[in-house]
Amino acid sequence: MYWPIDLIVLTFVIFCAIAAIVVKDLLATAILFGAYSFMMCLLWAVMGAVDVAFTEASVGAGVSTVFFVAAIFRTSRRTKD
Amino acid sequence: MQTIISIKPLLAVLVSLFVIPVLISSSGKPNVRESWIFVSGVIKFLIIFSMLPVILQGNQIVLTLFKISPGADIAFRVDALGMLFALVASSLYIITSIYSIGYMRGLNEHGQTRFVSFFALALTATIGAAFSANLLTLYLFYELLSLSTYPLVVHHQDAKSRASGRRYLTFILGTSIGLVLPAMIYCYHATGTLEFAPGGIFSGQLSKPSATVLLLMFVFGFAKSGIMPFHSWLPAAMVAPTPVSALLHAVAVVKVGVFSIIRVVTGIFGVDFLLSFNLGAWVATIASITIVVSSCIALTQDELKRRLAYSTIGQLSYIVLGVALLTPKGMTGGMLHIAMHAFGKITLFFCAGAIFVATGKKYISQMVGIGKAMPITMAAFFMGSLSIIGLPPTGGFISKWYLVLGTLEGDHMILLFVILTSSLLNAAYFMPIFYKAFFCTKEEAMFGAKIVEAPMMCVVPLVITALISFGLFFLPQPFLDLAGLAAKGFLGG
Amino acid sequence: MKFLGFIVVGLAGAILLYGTGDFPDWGDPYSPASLHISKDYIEKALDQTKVPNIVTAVLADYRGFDTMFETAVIFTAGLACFLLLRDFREKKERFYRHTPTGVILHVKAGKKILDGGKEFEYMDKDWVPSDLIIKTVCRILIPFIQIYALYVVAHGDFSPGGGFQGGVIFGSSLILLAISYNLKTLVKRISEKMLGVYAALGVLIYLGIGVICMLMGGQFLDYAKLAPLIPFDSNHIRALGMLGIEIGVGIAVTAVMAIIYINIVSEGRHDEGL
Amino acid sequence: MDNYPVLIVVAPLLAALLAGFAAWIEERLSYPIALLGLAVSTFAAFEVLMQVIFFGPIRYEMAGWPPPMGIEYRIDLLNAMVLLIVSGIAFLNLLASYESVNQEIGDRTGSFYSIYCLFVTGLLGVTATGDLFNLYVLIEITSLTSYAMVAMGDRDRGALASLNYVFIGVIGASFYLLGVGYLYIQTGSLNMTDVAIILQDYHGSSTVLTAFVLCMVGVWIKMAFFPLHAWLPNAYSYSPVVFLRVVAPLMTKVMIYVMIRLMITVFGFNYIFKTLNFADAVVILATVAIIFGGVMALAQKNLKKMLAYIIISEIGYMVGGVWMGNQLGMTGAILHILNDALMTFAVFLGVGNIIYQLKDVDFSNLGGLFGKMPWTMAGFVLAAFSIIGIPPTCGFFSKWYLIMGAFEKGAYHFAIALIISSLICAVLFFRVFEICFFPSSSQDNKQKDVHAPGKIEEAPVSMLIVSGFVSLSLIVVGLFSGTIVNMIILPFLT
Amino acid sequence: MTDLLALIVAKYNYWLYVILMMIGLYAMIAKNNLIKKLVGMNIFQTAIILFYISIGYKKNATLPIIENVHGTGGGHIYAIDYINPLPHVLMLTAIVVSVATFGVAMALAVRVYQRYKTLEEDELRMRLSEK
Repeated sequence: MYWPIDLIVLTFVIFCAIAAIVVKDLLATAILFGAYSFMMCLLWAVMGAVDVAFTEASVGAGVSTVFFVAAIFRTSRRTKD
Repeated sequence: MQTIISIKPLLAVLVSLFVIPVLISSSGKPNVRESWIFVSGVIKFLIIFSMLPVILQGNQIVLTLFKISPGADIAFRVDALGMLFALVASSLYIITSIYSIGYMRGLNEHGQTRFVSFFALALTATIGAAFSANLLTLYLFYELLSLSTYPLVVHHQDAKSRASGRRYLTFILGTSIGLVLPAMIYCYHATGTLEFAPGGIFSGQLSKPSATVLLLMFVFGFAKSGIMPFHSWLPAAMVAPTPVSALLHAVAVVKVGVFSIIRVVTGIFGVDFLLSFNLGAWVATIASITIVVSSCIALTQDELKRRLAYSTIGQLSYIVLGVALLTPKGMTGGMLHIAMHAFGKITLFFCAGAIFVATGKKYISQMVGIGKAMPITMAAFFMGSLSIIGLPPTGGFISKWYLVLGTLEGDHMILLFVILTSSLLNAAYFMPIFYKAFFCTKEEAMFGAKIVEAPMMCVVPLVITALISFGLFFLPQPFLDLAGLAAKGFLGG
Repeated sequence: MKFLGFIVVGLAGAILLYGTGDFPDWGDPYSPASLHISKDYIEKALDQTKVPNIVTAVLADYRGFDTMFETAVIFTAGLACFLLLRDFREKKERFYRHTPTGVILHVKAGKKILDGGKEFEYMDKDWVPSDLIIKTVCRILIPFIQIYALYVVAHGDFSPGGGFQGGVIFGSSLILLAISYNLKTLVKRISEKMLGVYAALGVLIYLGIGVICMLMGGQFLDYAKLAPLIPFDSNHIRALGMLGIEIGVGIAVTAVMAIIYINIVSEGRHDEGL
Repeated sequence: MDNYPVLIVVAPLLAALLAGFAAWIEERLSYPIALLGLAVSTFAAFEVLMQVIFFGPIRYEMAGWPPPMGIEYRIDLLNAMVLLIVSGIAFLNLLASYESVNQEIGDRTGSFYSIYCLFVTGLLGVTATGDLFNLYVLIEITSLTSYAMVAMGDRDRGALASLNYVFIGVIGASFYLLGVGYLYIQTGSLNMTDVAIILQDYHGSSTVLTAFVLCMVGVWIKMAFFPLHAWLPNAYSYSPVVFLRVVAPLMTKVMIYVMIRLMITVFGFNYIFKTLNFADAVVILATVAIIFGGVMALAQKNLKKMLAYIIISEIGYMVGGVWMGNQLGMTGAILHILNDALMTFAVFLGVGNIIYQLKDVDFSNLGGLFGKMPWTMAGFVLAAFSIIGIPPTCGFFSKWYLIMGAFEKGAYHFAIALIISSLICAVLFFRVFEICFFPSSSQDNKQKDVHAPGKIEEAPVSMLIVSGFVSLSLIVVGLFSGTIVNMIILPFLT
Repeated sequence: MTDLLALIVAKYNYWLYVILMMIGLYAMIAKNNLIKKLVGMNIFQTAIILFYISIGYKKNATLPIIENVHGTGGGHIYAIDYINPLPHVLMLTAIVVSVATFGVAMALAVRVYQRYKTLEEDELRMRLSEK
């Protein structure tokens, strides 16, 4: 494994994580959270955990985000922080 | 001395427990219910009485039920002291059950089934405590007695009984959990046993300060004995119906407290141990203070039952005092006083109840001239108060005689003085009642010449107990022998 | 709260960082974690189970018991969402469209609800008219997604994937159907009852295989004991057992994903949603 | 039959699934299915306990793989006892619950029974397993089911209480998982006995220390040990009473079991009490927990909330007893697992019966209850005595051992806290009794004769029988606690 | 200096997981919005998964899927050539658990919103104290 890739992905992961919890719109949070999950999935794939990465891609970036959006659809996208 | 294994103690304890379901199921039929109580009381008494000869020969009856951990089982052991106490309690239970029929029906009280059921439970606990072989079993029945008495104390279910019930529980449960339980566990931890042994269970594990603390924890912890400053539950508990005050708060409950103190002093610490640290003096001092102070307070009480209650507090401390003397005569006198005081005091309570049933009066100031209206009751009252004061020809004289001998034997002049002073005080708070009842002018009299005795069921028991008090002066043998036997056992041969 | 948060987080972080001090280096092939049992797994799994994907072998066989409870967790989640959200009451107001004319009727609370008539179509409150492209694209895509999902389930022994991933993908295809058409379409195709039954059935397949192994005289989930039942390929019996449970997992996951989605998006009314 | 160990767990899981089926096909079948499943489980647990007592610990290898590679169930005296407690109480509770489920849950009883069985499965699995990660998965099953159940109760506040419970529960489980990760990185194994053997060489490692702290914090959160208890009162008081009756006695107790298991089997006493030295600090924390729980309970005006704080206090008993680090304290703690489970169950059975009739257990509602529900209250009183610690009920005897343990260690503060807690419990319960014994003030005005015998409005017979049975068992267990200690606890500890 | 660099290279993955975990935990504790808390919870869980995956990684090793099964390849399989599969297995389970929790939590959030019409904690507290 080429370590710069690892490092870049890691940076993205942390960036997405912070962004997801500071952004002031829940729908944006949902999308950033999806991105976070996808970055995480990449990271794991890089580390050779293909099964886990596959799962995270389908669950974290896929279904979870859908649940998230569905819940926001039924509640509200407003957030104070 | 032989040790006999027998199931009799268990039977004696369980009789009044097993009768409870029967009582509940016959709650609609008062006559059936009452006869069951009577029958169970008699059976109980007979079982206990049947063990008397064996005990008088100096033997012991034992029975182990459950092994909890080594040295602390649930077990029964009948010895002279336990026998003495059980005999008093069970015989008075029969008489009280007759009396309570008259009293409860006379006043048309509510919840009679509940009342008699918890009464039976309380007696189970009393006999259990009397026959306990170790501190754990004793504690078990002690707590059972506290709890089963609560519904009796708050029987009236009004604001006043609520307050009294609170005070009752605060003192009784608070001290038993807060003081006795840790002290008991500490004893077990230090020695690995809780069996009552004639010479105590300690052999050099305790220093003097810790032994003192432990002893005081026990003495104050068994607050049922009415030792000051944990005495104020007893006057409060007088809101209960009179049969409760009579049997439980003059005999069973309070005597279990005293009995427990005797057990701890003789069986856990041991006479020699206490003598070596001179700890008896502590207990004797506390008891003396209680005697004098409570007698003085009794003088100021106008409500008859409260005055009797303070009198009881003082008399209980006689027993503690007698045992704390740690001399043969003193201990005999103390233990004998369990029986003598019981018969005397129960008579007085019966009388107070009879007066209440017949006239509705509770206060002494309202009883001027009552002797003319209720001659039998007041005659019995006279007899009872003589016994409490300790004058012949009543049983009370004998126990007090032994107490006085005990103080002389131990050369405690101050204690002798205490006993004599308090006897005077006793006379001072009892005699005026009697005097006002009979010897008053026409203008003062609050009652007409018509005789208004309470129902038969009330009067007969109090006459019986008064006669027994009288008879014990001439025939104190069974109790005296038992007390002497017990004292001999505790003093090690 | 923020301050407290900082303290707690700082404390937790400090503990965790302290713990990393004695870690073996990252990627060290001789770290204890890589030597003890994982060595056995890598070296023996193919031999013992005939499954080349070691992850699947460990997941479904060596630690198959874990995976059974993992499936039970999924089942629990579905059940929980149903219990929490499902609302059997009728919705108060509804919208109907008269197909020939395009007129929209708003039926208010307590009014009679139109039903049956072919001209009237029940529609969502937030209905958006122009969805033709989306509908068509999704209609083409969904079957492929589903076939892919089946492939993932079936090929889990040899490549990344397995029952769970396949199930999620299959479930996603159902969700896609609901999003591209409307929720009604999905609910009509697969009724709530079927989803509930499938969810339980999936776990039951897993558990059932385990119990059958037990009845055949082995330990729970000991696939080798299934050999008498499947006489034709006793060499690969463990692999077949794994396939069986993967199918069970797939069914359960599919159903549960759909249940969760439907309940959340329609607040438990199963009528309209995204 | 050799498969009893796994049957304990599989039977309720199977019942959960079949009940889930039945919920869609014929809802009335769910109840008998669930009942049958739990009955089988209880029977199996009993058989296993007997086997363990007479023939020593049982190992059961899942899928036939030998331990470090496969998952094993390792059942010794301690978990055999806990298994029987869990399955027995769950079964009895279900037996008593038919009417209250119909009353409280209404139109989705089938799913309710299913999730109930899943919850029990989780608890049983946690208790039986010998694998660290398997434990995590099963903890999550119990947690997920409890989240759902808590939200089922109070329609208004249940969901919010449950959501807060989710946050805390996830943190707890994740800490535990992290701890397992730290253990794994150091040892490379997940099997408890295997890990324990390897760990002996790593006693000085900071990783192991962190793993231990993380595991303990995780388990403490799950058991609501002070100061990590904040989720419990709300979560418990808003959940439906049927669930409350099983979660309150079992959840915390099973977590105590997990703590004991981790301490004894995985990390080992030598590591915890010789290498590390914060046992004293934990005992002090337990002391604070006991007092805190009691004091907070005093401030409550609702029976459910009051009992919830008493549970927090009881957790302090057990944690303190375990961390005493001597045989007596440990005996007390283990005995208290049994006793506390039984007495909490008994007390909540009483509460359940009251709620069935009154819907609400605010103190203002309880007036005159002794007259209305004499049998329920009789059971309740016995349970309360046991919690206070009055002999011969079982609560007394475990307290006895705990205090002895405290004396032996010289932790007098803990002993004093236990005594004070007994006193506080006495105050708490006698306050309740007083309210129930005296006619309520509103009745005073309406009825002229307050002493007129009130109409008896008892709970259904099935509930009464179970409640009576459990309450009497408190005395029986108390009287035979010597036997239990000698047969189960002491052989386990030595 | 080289020591430090070596330490960083050897451990940075673990440190980053700690940072991620702290972000998640902080969001769970300090955020006001319930959904934000849920996101924090998920970040927290994925951080743990990252940690486990990091445990499993081996330098110069390949995926834990054995090649040449059908061919003649055979031969002995050396553990050092394959990445540790066990953490992957565990984390598959953990992901499943986390998505299940996430689903249930979302359902609960919807319920809370149905009842109180808000997801902000301070507003919820106000609603609760109003009653």
